[in-house]
Parts: sequence; C-alpha cells; structure tokens
Amino acid sequence: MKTARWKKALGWIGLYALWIFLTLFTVLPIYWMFVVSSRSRVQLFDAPTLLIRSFYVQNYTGPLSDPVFQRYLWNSLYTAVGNALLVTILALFATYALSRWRLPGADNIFFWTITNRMAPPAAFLLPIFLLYTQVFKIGDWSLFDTQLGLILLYCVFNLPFAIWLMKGIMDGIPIELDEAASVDGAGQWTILWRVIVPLAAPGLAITFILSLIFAWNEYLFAATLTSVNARTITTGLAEFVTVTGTNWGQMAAVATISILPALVFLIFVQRYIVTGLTFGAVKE
Amino acid sequence: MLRHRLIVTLSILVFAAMMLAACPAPAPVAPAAPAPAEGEASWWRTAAESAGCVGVTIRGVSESTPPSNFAKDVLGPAFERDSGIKVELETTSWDQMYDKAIKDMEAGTGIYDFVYIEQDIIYAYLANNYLLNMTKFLADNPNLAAPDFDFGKFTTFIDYFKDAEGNVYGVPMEAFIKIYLYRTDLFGDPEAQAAFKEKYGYDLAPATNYQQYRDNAEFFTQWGKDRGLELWGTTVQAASGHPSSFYEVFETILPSGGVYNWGINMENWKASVENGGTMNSDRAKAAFQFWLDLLPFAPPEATSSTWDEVAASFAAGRAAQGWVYGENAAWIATDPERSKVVGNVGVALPPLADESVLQDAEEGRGYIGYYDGGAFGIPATSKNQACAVLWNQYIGQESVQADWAVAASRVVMNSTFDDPKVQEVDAKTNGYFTLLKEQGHLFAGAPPFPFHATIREVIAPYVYRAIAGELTAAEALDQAAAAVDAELPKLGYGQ
Amino acid sequence: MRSNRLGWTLLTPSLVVLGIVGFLPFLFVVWVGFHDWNIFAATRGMIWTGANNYRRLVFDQEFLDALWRTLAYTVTVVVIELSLGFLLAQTLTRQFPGRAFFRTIYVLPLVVAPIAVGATWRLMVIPGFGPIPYFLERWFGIEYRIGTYASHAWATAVLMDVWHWTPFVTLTLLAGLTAIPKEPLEQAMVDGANRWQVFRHLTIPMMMPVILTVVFIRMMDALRVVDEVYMLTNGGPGTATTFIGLHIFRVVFPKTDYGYGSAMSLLVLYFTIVLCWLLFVALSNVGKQKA
Amino acid sequence: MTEAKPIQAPVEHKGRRGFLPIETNTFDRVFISVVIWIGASLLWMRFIEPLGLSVWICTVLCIILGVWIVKKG
Repeated sequence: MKTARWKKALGWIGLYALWIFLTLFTVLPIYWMFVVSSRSRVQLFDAPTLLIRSFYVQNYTGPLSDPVFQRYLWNSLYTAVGNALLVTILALFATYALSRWRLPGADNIFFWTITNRMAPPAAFLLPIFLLYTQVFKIGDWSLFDTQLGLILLYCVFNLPFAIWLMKGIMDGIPIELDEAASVDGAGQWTILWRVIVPLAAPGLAITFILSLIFAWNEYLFAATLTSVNARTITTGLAEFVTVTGTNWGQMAAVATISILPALVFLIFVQRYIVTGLTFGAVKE
Repeated sequence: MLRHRLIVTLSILVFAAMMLAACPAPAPVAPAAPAPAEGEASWWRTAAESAGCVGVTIRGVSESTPPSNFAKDVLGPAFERDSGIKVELETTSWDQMYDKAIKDMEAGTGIYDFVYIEQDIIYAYLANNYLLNMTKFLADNPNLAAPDFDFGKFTTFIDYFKDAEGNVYGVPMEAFIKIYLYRTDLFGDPEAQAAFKEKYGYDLAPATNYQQYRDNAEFFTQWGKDRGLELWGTTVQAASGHPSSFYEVFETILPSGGVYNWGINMENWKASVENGGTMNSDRAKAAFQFWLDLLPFAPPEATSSTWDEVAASFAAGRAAQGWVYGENAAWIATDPERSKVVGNVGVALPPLADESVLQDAEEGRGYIGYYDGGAFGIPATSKNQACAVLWNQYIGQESVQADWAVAASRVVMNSTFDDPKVQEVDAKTNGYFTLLKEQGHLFAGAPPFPFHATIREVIAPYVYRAIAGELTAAEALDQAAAAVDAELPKLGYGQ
Repeated sequence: MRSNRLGWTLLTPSLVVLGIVGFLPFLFVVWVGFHDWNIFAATRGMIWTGANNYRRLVFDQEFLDALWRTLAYTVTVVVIELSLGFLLAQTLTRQFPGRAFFRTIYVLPLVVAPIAVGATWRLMVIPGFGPIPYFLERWFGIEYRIGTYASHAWATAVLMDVWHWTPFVTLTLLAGLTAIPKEPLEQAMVDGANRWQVFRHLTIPMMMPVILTVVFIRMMDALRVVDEVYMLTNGGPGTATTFIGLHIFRVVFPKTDYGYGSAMSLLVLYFTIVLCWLLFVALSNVGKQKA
Repeated sequence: MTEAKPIQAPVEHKGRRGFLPIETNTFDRVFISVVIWIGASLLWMRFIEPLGLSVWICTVLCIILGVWIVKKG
C-alpha cells in the first residue's frame, strides 16, 4: 500500500515538475521581451540578467504618445476585428451549406478552400499588389493601403482554416434538430439563427478569436499592401530595425503592447477553446 | 448559451471602446521647423499655386533612418507650411522600402511621388527608365526652378545620380563613408602601448595596413580576456544570412585590398580570372581571407551582426576598432543615451593591403572604401511630378542642411562643412566631417551595375558559407565568380 | 429534398472572396511562371519561355536543398510537437489544482505575432546580448553561436517553432481527448489491460482523425514558414535555415526574378497540395471507417 | 416557408469505386490525373529529357493515362 502511495505522490511531483518547467519555458521569451522593453539602449549591453532593476518608461511612452503609432494600433484592431467578423460569418454560411445540402462536388470545394492556405506567400505578393493597385480601383481610390483591402486579403488564410474548423462543428450538430425545427414550421434562416448558431457558439467563438489572432499578427502582406494610412502594428515593428541601430527596447515595448489585445480576447474565450477546437474529427 | 454570446460580444465592445478611447483621432503633430525667410516662403507658395499643387498630398517612401525621419518630421511640415503641399513620407525597413518602390515603378502604379534611391540601385532604375529627369524638367519649367537651388552646390556625391549626359535624377539627402573607428582610450593607454610594443616589436597605433590591423585585433582580444573585460579586438559585419556581410566584403574589404567593382570586368561582364575578371584573383582571396581570419578576434555576436549591430557593438564598448558606417560616427561619439564610448572615439581612413591601393585611389584608378548615401528621386510614373520637384528642391536648399547634418551626420553640400553647428559635431567626433570633406574623394560608391541586387544575391550565399566555415576564402570566391559568370549571360550581359 | 439553390447562395460569398484574393493571383502566378521576367535584366518585360523555368528548377541544387531542408524541418517540428502535445494533453485531461492556471499561461505563445516571435528569440540567442548563450557559456561552458554553427541555428529554429505551436497542438488534442467516449477505455482497464495497451490499441486509433488533422494543419503552415526565420537568422548561417518560403522570398524580391520565383512557388504549392491531399484522403477514410 | 420540408443528411460521397483504392468522383479523378501529369513531367525533365526524349512524349502518355483514370478509376 505504501509503495502505491509513494508512486502516486511521485506521479504528482512529476506532473507538477513538468508543468512548472513548461510554464517557465513558455514564459521566458515573453518575459525576456518585457525585460528588454524595460531597458534603455545603453543598458541593453550590460551583462544579460533576468532582473528588472529600473524601468525605462520612455520605451512605452514614446510610441504610445506618437500619433502615427496610435494609428497603427487602430488599423490593426480595425483590420483584425473586421477580418475575424467577416471570416466567422462567411464560414458559418459556407459550412452550413456544406454540411446540410448535397451540393455536387462539395468535398472538392472543401478541399480547394483549404489549398488557399498552402501557397508560399512571397510569390503571391506581386499579383495581389497588382490586383489591388490596378484592377480594384475606382478613380483615385484603390484597395491598396486600405483596411478593407487587408480585411479581404486575410480571408486567404483565415477562411480555409475557419471553414475547416466550423465544418466539424456543423457536422457535429445533429440534423434531427433541424428537422424538428423544420417540422415546427421554422424557415431556413430561423433554423440557422435559432438552432445552429447557439449550438455552434463555442466553435464560432474560437473561429473568431483564432482569425483575429492570425490577422492581428500578419506581417508580410500588410507590409507590402499598405503604405501610410492602413499600416498595422506588425509592420511598425520592422521600422525599428534601421541602419543606424535597431531600437530593441522600443521594439520590444511595441511587441509587448501588441500582444495585449489578442490576449484579452483569448482570455475571454478560454472556456470555449477545448470544446471549439475539435475540427469535427471525432465522431461518436 | 445566450449568456455566453453576450459576454463575448460585450467584451469585444468594451475592448474596442477602450482602444478607441486610447487612440484619439490621429492628428499630425508638427515639430518645430526652421523658420524660413519671408521672401522664400512666398516663392514656394507662388510656385505651388502656379503648378496647381496647393492642397495636393505627395507621397514618398524611404528607409527609416535619421536623415529620412528628419525629412518626415521637420522638413515635411515646414514645406507644407511654406507651399501648401502636404508630404506623406512612409519610412520602413530597408528591404521593404526597395520592394515597394520597385513594385510601384515597375507596375507603373504611381503611388509614390518620390522615392529613396540608394547610390547602388540608381543604375538599375536608370536602365529601366524609372526616374524623372530633373535637369530637363527644371529647364522646361523655369517658373518652378527655385532661385537658390543649384545642382552645382552639392558635393561630388551628386555625380552618382547623373546619367552619361550629366542630367540629374535625384537630390542627395544623405551621404557618408564607411570609416575606421578606434577607441582612443585604449590606443592611448600607456600600459597597453608598452605591452603591445613588447609583444609585436613596434608601436601601438590605429592600423594603416592589414597586418597591423590583425595585430591590434589579436592584442586587444587577449587584453580583454586577461582582464575579464567584455572586449574584443575588432568588429566584423559578418551576419551569416544577411546581405550586410556581402557589402562589407565586396565594398569595404576587397577595395582596400585593391580589387574594385566587385571584381567584375565591366568591359566583358565577367568575374573569374580566366575570363578577365578579378573576383577570384589572389589579391581578392588574400583580402577576404584576412577578413575571415578576424572572426576569432570579434565579439561573439559578429556572425549575427548587420550594419546596425556592428555600430551597437562598438557603441557598447565591446570592440577596440572596426569598420563602421560613418552615419553612426556622430551618435557613437556624442550620445550618452546610446553609447558607452562617448568621447573615446577616433576616426581614420580604413587600413589597406598595401601602399599601391592608396596610390590607385589618388590617381583615380581605384578607391579605398565605400562611399554610400541616397537621394530622393521622382518616379516617372508619379502623378504629381511638379509638386515633387518643388519638394526635392526644398530639401536641397543650403539653409536646411546644417540642422539636418547635425541630426543625422550626413553632408551632401559643400557649404554645410563650414557651418558652426556642423564643425562643433566634427570636433566631438575627432574629425569625421573633416575626413569626409578632405578624403571623401578616395572613397567610391557601388559600381554602376544595372543588375546590382540580382548579382548580390548570387554572390552572397558564398560569403555566408565562408563565414560559417563551410568554405575557405579561395573556394568561396572561385565558386562565386563561376556563379556570376553563369548568371550574367542569363540577364543579358556579356553573352 | 430541398433545393440546392439556398445552399449555393450560402456558399457563394466565401467562394467569391477566395476567388478574388486566392484564385486570381494563382492564375497570374501560373502565367508568370511560364515567362522570364527579371526587371534587372538587360532585356525588359516578360518573355515567354514555356516550361524552361521548371526545367531549370529540377536541376537547381539550391532549390532542391531548400526543399529537403524544409521537409526535414517540418517533419522534425511536427513529430516533436505531436509527441509533446500528446503528453501534455494527457496530463490536462486529469483534474489537478492549478490546471486552469497552467493552461492559461500555456496559450500565451499563440498570440505573439510570428515576426515578434522571431525578434524575441533573436534577442534571446544573440551572443553578448541574450541570456541563453550567456548562461550556457557561464554555467556549462557551451559556446552557443547561432550565427556561426549551422546546428545551433537549426536547433533554435526548431525550438522556436515548438515553443510557438505546441500549445495549439495540445489544445486540439485535448479537445479530441475530451470528446472520445470513455466507456471502452474503462472497460478495457477492467478487463485487465494496462495503460500502455489501452493507449496503444484504443486511444490512438480513436484519436487518429484528430492526429491527422493536427498534422495536416501544422504541416501546411510549417512548409510555408517565413516571418519567424526571417527575423531569427535570415536563413543563415550559410544556408542552414534557408527554408523554402524564405528562399522564394529572396528570389522574388531582392533578385526580382519574378518568373523563376513564380515557378518555384507553384512547385512548392504542388508538393504541399499533394502531401496534404494524401493526408486528407487518409483522414476522410479513417472518418468513414468509424461512421 | 410555412411548409415543412424533409431534411436529409448529407451523403459522404457520391463517388464510385473504380480501380483506384478510394472512392472518387469525376473531379477527384481529373485532379489525380493532373497531379500525375505534373509529377511525371518534372521527373521526365530531370531524368529522361537529358537523354534526348522530348517532354511532349510524357505529356501524351499522361493524357492517355488521364483519360483512362477519368473513365475507369
């Protein structure tokens, strides 16, 4: 009996050791980023230490009080939320259709949507740049350097992901519920809003948050397709790297700030994460 | 379920509101700008009105460097006040800047009304007819030519932005040379001087040749190790995956070893020795090997260091000497916020393989190092060319130069050297500006290749591999030369 | 049977959006892939070369090396992330004090932008600046130089990816683990099977669809990694971490070899699609067997 | 939408079983043919074209194979 108890205790110790180690490993880079953001440029070259002895607030106040930087932040927020909303709604419709109708070639369409996420981004920058500057334009206005342009563009990699995620959720909602509602005289839209959406809420929440995070974090396209007005915070990060010295402190401060919004959202949907991420892969 | 949705929606709204409150509508803040004389101001306004530019916004793209930021934050608002033309200057990273400018001009989109042209890319732009001929434009529109603007007032650096007929395509806004920086406190330390003399048999001094440079590097590395200091003998710009290491080798080291124009023979566009080039000549190999051999005497971050990190290492007091881009000289020598070696910085000409290189340079056959910089040019596709021409003349006035030079240690006009403000900085840097003025002619920019970036990318991997120790200097240059000889015909040169 | 029209109507917006930002550029890239187009060449504009770009590609050692390197990298990170993720997901199915706390901390890396991930890790591992080389050298005497030693750069890139994506893998696997029926597992334990046998013969097969899904998603993203590595090492030292996404980026942008770069991305896209399609077929067959 | 309509669960596959090991519909088979054609062309360019056989031979072979797959696969 005693050995069994010891074994169990050891198991617990092992478990906690694992998780504490993991937490440290997870937090260290982010903590280091924060440490760097607390130092002035000349302090950065002192011997590396993990302690924060003094806090160089200018790294934060500098960018935060800069209107240009505020605009970047606002653009990022606008673009990410806009894209996440658009993607969630489109994916809801699309997966509802894929899941409840016998559309010819539905599987192929489903797979095709996913392939959109696979393209190596670099070579696709040029065609998208041309599309945005020369095709989608009305008079002086073009999609280039607009938030709308980025919102649409991020669908390329967010929508496939969202459709995949939502497809699983949709398939998991028993069709009998639709039928019951239908027998009660509900129309398609009513079924969608009153039956499907509430049941798919965890999936919708997780789709929304993941799309938001991906869109908030995207760099390459944002850097190419914006100029002054629609630049996002990640492109702002690259501006700190210059020939006359990278301003690591401010860069780290901006990176720290840029984590916060997505983090806030993530904490709000914590409870949904596990139920939402099934991808419909497990069917009972 | 409804409750959950409510929470999510609410949290989004609350957060959005928070963000909105935190970010009031962005309003441009105009920093203090130099007040222009009355007469000038009215000229800019009149010219802008006659060109229909008042109220127009012109857009530019540039690298996020001190000179560009000065143009964006100080000159832009001043220009807007004087002329009524708004300037939106996008500052971004070096590679993004190129990518966007080239895409814009190649596609003919006309997003940008002026772009930063680095000295080395201008030939590619000219070959593609990307740029507006400013000389011709000003001759055709005399009413838009500012009375006190004159291409002749610039330093010889402006020659890089001219075509064969002498037409100017860009107004220089920054220029600097890659110089040799050393620590005056270390080189002046009597104890170090004595120890050096004992070990090497001659006096410790800033290096003038390779051997001396190597000895200095070795000596101070050992010196730092013995005393437990974070000090090494030299900086090396050897990022093993970034073009900056290519530039250090091909535009600083090889010229100082007597190999010019990247070792490419511009008569027949060949690089390897058997085809008439010099890229894998013995001199080139020796120079490259000398540089690779410095790596053990460089701080450990050297193989991850691009140009900015080299300056940072030097500023942190981690190196006794090094090749550093001159635009950094001023802040390293004067700004205690960023540098630990304020007041201890010496400036000199870079070390050379032997005397013949200096002779070549003085007689105009070669050069001893890199003269870099950039200009604002106007894309031929710009829709507001007249307005951009006004802006370009505005930044090319003598009256704005001194403050700009002090803020960003760049000089593009002869008169700037004589300004008291500039001379003050010059004294603090132990004569950087004087060096630029008097010895600038010994340095040269990149060779006039219209295929600059492409060939750089062909050669660079061999440099990276040599740094990583996969290849020796000789192997790397042999293979690089062969690769260049294979690539150039594909581009249509030297078939 | 209800009409398909509403179904198509619901699907159309997604297809239109993907068509505009996904398919049109794809067609353009296919078109450019059959041309020579380098704006720094002596001959200007696009010149039709047929399949010559592909002919060059299949002999291009640099490209093939980058492709293999990327495959090796992908396999490495997927295997590590999957095993680590499985272990962690298993522990998370148990209730233990502090579980919620660990889980919350643990998802942090997910929200960091790839470019910031690269920058942060760079700050961590640059000698003379970051803590990792400093403490490794001080405590263990290990000289850690990502700029000099290929293996160090490679290991750092793998570690970075593991750090960034294991949380996602873990959460997805956890979702799967909570959804599989518990009765067969308990029954087997009652019947005297040990834990390993249960895991091997019941959990793994039941989890197969989730595992394949995770592999699919991670593979798809790892094959096109750019931002993180671009910030961390920029592909160095030498070509040790020049993964295919970065390689294409270099060909398309600084070299401005648009035609060749387009052909290259199409080839990579082709490999990715074939790989993913095979997985997809496996996935839907596994799903069907269960149904 | 007052009238209740019967709702049917989606059918997993409307494809058929040919000599290929999986159920496929026409589009799947076209896709498979194209994938094979591209792969074969690439291999051909690498290994066989240097021997002097044009890549068009490969294309013709692949088209024949493709037709066969689409019809019988």
